[in-house]
Amino acid sequence: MAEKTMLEAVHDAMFDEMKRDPRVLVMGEDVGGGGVFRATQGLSEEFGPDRCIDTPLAESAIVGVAIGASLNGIIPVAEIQFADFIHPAMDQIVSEAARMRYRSNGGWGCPITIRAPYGGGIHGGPYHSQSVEAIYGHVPGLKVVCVATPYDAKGLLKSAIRDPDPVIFLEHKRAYRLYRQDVPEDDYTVPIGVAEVKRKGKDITLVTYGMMLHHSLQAAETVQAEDGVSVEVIDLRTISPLDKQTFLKSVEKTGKALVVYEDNLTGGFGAEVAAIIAQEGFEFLDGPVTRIASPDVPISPYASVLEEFVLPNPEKIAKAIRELAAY
Amino acid sequence: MAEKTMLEAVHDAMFDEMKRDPRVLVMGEDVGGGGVFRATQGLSEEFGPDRCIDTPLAESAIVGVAIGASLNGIIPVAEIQFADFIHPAMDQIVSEAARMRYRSNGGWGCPITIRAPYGGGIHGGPYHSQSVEAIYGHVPGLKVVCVATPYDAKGLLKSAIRDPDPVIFLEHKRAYRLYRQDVPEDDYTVPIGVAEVKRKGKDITLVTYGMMLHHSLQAAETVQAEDGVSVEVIDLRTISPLDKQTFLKSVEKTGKALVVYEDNLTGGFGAEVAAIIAQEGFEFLDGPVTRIASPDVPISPYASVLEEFVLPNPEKIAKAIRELAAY
Amino acid sequence: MVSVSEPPSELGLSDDQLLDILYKMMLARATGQRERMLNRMGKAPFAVSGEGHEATQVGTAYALLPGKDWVVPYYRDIGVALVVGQTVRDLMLEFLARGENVSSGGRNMPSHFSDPKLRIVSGSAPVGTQILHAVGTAFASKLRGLDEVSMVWFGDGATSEGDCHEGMNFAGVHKLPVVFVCEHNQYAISVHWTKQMAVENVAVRAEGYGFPGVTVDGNDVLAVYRAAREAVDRARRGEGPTFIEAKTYRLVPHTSDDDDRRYRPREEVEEWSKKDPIRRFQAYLEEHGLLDAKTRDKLAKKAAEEVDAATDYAEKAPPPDPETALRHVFKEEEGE
Amino acid sequence: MVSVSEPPSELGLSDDQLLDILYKMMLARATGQRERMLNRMGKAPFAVSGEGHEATQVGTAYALLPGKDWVVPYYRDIGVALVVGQTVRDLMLEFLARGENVSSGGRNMPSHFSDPKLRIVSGSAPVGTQILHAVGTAFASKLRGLDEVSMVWFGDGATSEGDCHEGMNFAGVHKLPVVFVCEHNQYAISVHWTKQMAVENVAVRAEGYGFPGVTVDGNDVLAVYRAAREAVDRARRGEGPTFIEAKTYRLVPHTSDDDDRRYRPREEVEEWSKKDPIRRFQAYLEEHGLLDAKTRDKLAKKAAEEVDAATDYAEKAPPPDPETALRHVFKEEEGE
Ligand SMILES: Cc1ncc(C[n+]2csc(CCOP(=O)(O)OP(=O)(O)O)c2C)c(N)n1
Ligand SMILES: Cc1ncc(C[n+]2csc(CCOP(=O)(O)OP(=O)(O)O)c2C)c(N)n1
Ligand SMILES: [Mg+2]
Ligand SMILES: [Mg+2]
Repeated sequence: MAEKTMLEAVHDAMFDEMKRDPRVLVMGEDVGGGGVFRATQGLSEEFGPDRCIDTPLAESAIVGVAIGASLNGIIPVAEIQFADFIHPAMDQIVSEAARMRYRSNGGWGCPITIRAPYGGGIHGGPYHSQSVEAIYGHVPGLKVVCVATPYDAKGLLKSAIRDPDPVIFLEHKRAYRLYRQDVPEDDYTVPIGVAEVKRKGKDITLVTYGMMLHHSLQAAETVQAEDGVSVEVIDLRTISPLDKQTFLKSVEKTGKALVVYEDNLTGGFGAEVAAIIAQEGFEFLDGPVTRIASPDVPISPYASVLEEFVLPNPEKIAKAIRELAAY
Repeated sequence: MAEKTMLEAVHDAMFDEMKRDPRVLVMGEDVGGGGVFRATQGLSEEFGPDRCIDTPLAESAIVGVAIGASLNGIIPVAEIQFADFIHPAMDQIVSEAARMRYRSNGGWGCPITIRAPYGGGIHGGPYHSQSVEAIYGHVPGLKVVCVATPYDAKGLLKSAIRDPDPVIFLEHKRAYRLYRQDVPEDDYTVPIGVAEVKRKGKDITLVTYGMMLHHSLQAAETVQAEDGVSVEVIDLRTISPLDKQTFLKSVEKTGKALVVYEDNLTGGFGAEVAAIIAQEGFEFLDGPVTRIASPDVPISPYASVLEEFVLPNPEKIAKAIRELAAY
Repeated sequence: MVSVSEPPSELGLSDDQLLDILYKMMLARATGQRERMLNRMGKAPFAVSGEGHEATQVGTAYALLPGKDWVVPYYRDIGVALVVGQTVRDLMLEFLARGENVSSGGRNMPSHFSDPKLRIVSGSAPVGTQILHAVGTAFASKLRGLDEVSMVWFGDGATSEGDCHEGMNFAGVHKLPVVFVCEHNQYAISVHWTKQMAVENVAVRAEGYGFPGVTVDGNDVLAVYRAAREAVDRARRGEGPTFIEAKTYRLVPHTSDDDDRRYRPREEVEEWSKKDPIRRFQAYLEEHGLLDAKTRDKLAKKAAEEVDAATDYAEKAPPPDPETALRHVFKEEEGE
Repeated sequence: MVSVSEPPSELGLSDDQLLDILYKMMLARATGQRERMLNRMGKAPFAVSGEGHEATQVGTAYALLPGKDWVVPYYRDIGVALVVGQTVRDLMLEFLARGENVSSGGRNMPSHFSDPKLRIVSGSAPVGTQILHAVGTAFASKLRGLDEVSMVWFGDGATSEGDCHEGMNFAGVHKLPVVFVCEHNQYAISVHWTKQMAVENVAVRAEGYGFPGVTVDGNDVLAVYRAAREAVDRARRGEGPTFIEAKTYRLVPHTSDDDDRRYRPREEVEEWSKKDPIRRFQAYLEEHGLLDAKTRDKLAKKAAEEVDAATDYAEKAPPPDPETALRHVFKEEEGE
């Protein structure tokens, strides 16, 4: 077993799947030369330029062509260079990929994976920092994965590529090279739609995903050490389909729920998590279902001081934990 | 005062604003001939084809050109023929219109209104029935209005046109000709960002908007008559900025909250309303924050039996009210 | 405009095929007419047909190998669906949103054709999106080394959408085996083509993508067929895409929700009725001694009977089970 | 390709203007170089410059009436910003994300120019979206009867986006006073233009929208200026849009995040370095007796000083107040 970054894990998953299944190919802007993050490094050399395809600069085409190709025996992994640039492909994703199976009564399927690096904290300004999971997590017919660790990234990307339905696969940019983790060389998958308790605790249930997982774990350590508050940290990993049992079970135990996400507060996916807890976990609750997220401004302004002001971080999360614990 | 349908009220608001301010113009597909719903009927004749402009069939262009024109002294009211076809304009709306002011530090503003008929229950199938408010209600820099009555439609559309920032103005298609209501001929506005209690009640707070307002009012009458349950029905009217005080105040009184929306349950805008109640109204709650919405399938399949199965209606709402009342 | 004047034999079509072409045109017309009638009778909330487009639809689709080539139509393409193998019964089941219908089981609006075994790709309503899907199926054919051709149909209005550009550009760069068919009926609902584009022939755009564009008389079924045939052959030879602009006219309103008197002068509709592609092809066949009044009436009767039988069947077929509304959002496990 | 060989007087530019053009090119170069240096020193997380594009940027922008015409640049357009009136200080304040910067107060990435009083429209990062904004400003000019011209700049890669098509089509239909400038530097990051389009000259697409397209040597500032001048005059006369394709090359990596050695052979970069537009224009001016070594050095020194002073100022300027992150999401009330 080797230690890998999340970026390497993403690369390896594509490499393995292309090796395993000749129908799998990668397409997107600059992927042929390895991609701007180097996630597709070497794929063109290994599998030839016909399986690692530099497309024209046109996101709607990337997705729309992938859809068509997937109807004809290809399993495309389409890369959107930054999640911020997925919007021109919105119609193809929502009207087409997500509904192909439903509208044809199961006649056609659309086994595509759309990878997109997302998230802030990297001085990317308002066009290289966005979170887009709430948009797609709301669309029936799409599966949406938000990975934050090397192990999960490899296992979930393999599941996504093998999935018979369209998967939006969001990789948090700041987690790309954050740390290394043991990642098996062997074939393994992590199932789509299953959350994981990343830290056990008994006082508060903290539900999160993406980069906020790491900030939350750090905050949990801090409050454990400084305040003796024990926080259970749940990594959703997939936001659609949503594994609500895992967090409801935890809230049943702790009685308190904190939902942490990086996206704008209003209408972010954490609202859905909070709403489920407020309905289905109501009887367990000993305190308000609390949300920590970015304020409702474009994420994120470029200047460091502004970006830091906007994004949630371990301190802000720890503060919220303390307040909720004291409730 | 004349009795008007909501469709007529929408028409009149545009007519009046075009009369009042020569900078206002209407643009979109087929608007010159009156539009597929006849909302722009006669505007071309009255104000000339240069102020009621048939555009090419290209939604991104409709919005993008409107943005540019708005920077140069024009106040465009852009029509998207059906909200289902707004997705190709997603990038222009989210990346451009919504952020023009923020990214230029207040230097530029983008005073456009984007009108789009939305919603189901009209045998429109999955491409003439969608609700899109959750997508845009999540985007900082946009105001989002969802109207359901003639009076509000006229007053809010005038506010939208006069607003210095981009407004997504969603008109529920099924409410277009639902009934007539007294609508003043005189100039009046309804402020953006203010909810209205459309029915007073004391046992349950029902928060809704759009066509579901009418279904909810009907359900409220039924349970009042049949079960003696008194429901306070709040019409959000605007979902962004969201007037949370009005519903929180009501929940403080009733202790129970039911959120009703037509869109898919998961990640619909009602999740945000429920999440706010679960956090800021937690102390008032005597029961689970309950949501009634469409299941997570494309809204809506075409066949009547399927459409009826999917969409919330007065019976489904009444059932939920009874259950919550009995909690 | 390319127009056909030579004898039919030059086109490599047998007499039977010529009559079959005529029959498919008549059948498409009869089906569309029936659907509009059923709509007016209140039996279906919506109807959209391609009356007037039959030469364009049948002429292009006829150049394909059904079951092998990829068919990516839009909502007006009853004629296409029939040529590549859908039956009127399929169409009527779809029109009346019956559970049995192969296209969508009552989920999609009528005339949103789909049939996996015929390689008819399920379509949506957003105009122009299907263009990219056809580029995608063609891309897969090329990558997989298969000599399939993809053909995609769309209107003049659709050419304004970004997806049309992105699709043509992608196809040009990769020299894909795809044929773009623009059914140029001069209006996008009420919007005249002169408000849609500043060029007389939109086919000239193909040059900007590195492949040929041709403009044909879309009411001349053999001219259309010849252009399609050349394009399909070219594609199959690996020489890349072709854009075919077929100038035609819809003889009826845009859909059952439309009143075309608002925007089309009656004289214009009159004028084009005289150019009716079916009557025109009949006259041509008669001229060449391939059709007489008796055969024509026989074909008309046969079409009417086929439509009657299909309508009867579909009217009796049950609507979908309401609970099916929840199915097929994702792939179901076997046996689910 | 159109290329200029005639004496400068033919272009209607005074000697002072010619030297000013050279100076703006040198200043753009010096600014870009300084920004990249500051980035390497760790003083800014990101830099993107237009080194190599100076002839294209300065030559086109020089045809505009600053403050009257609408300027819709993209992230590479330091040269455009300087010609229409931004100062190096403005650029450095933006580059270092200082609170005082007029473009965005530290919110947008560097080189996302904006200046309402100069009519420079604030840009975003999504490629090609600004094309529609320029069509919109031009549309407003036409509707309002104002003789303003809008000019918009973008790369070769941007031509693949749907928005580029939709914008050109809209402009063609409405015959708008807009000039499209494609800075064709042959790459979109690492993707060579041959994977972006199947035509030698993308300017041919203009014909499909009903207006002229011209291809010019983008390293020949006077050829560029002449093409831009004609396009601007045409637009101002109400004759509609023009598409200008300027073939050029970026001499440096795409941005500070890019390593162009991965995809560009060093020989190719070498080759293009020899065609450096600044040295080329200097040689031209020397040939025509309008520049000598002394003046050239003086201009270089002046540019360096201007950049130094701007850098000093900007480095001392404070970052934005963190709380300002919450402002200007919507219009603020007066006095807020
Ligand atoms: C993206 C999108 N925008 C708008 C519509 C509404 N609409 C349906 S058909 C149509 C006109 C299409 O015209 P054209 O492409 O010429 O095809 P035709 O109907 O004339 O055959 C419009 C505007 C739509 N379906 N999709
Ligand atoms: C919609 C979108 N997709 C992808 C990107 C990432 N990206 C930034 S610049 C660029 C290449 C642009 O190439 P070109 O238009 O030729 O301009 P150049 O940088 O060469 O001047 C890409 C792909 C983006 N900014 N926007
Ligand atoms: Mg048409
Ligand atoms: Mg380039």
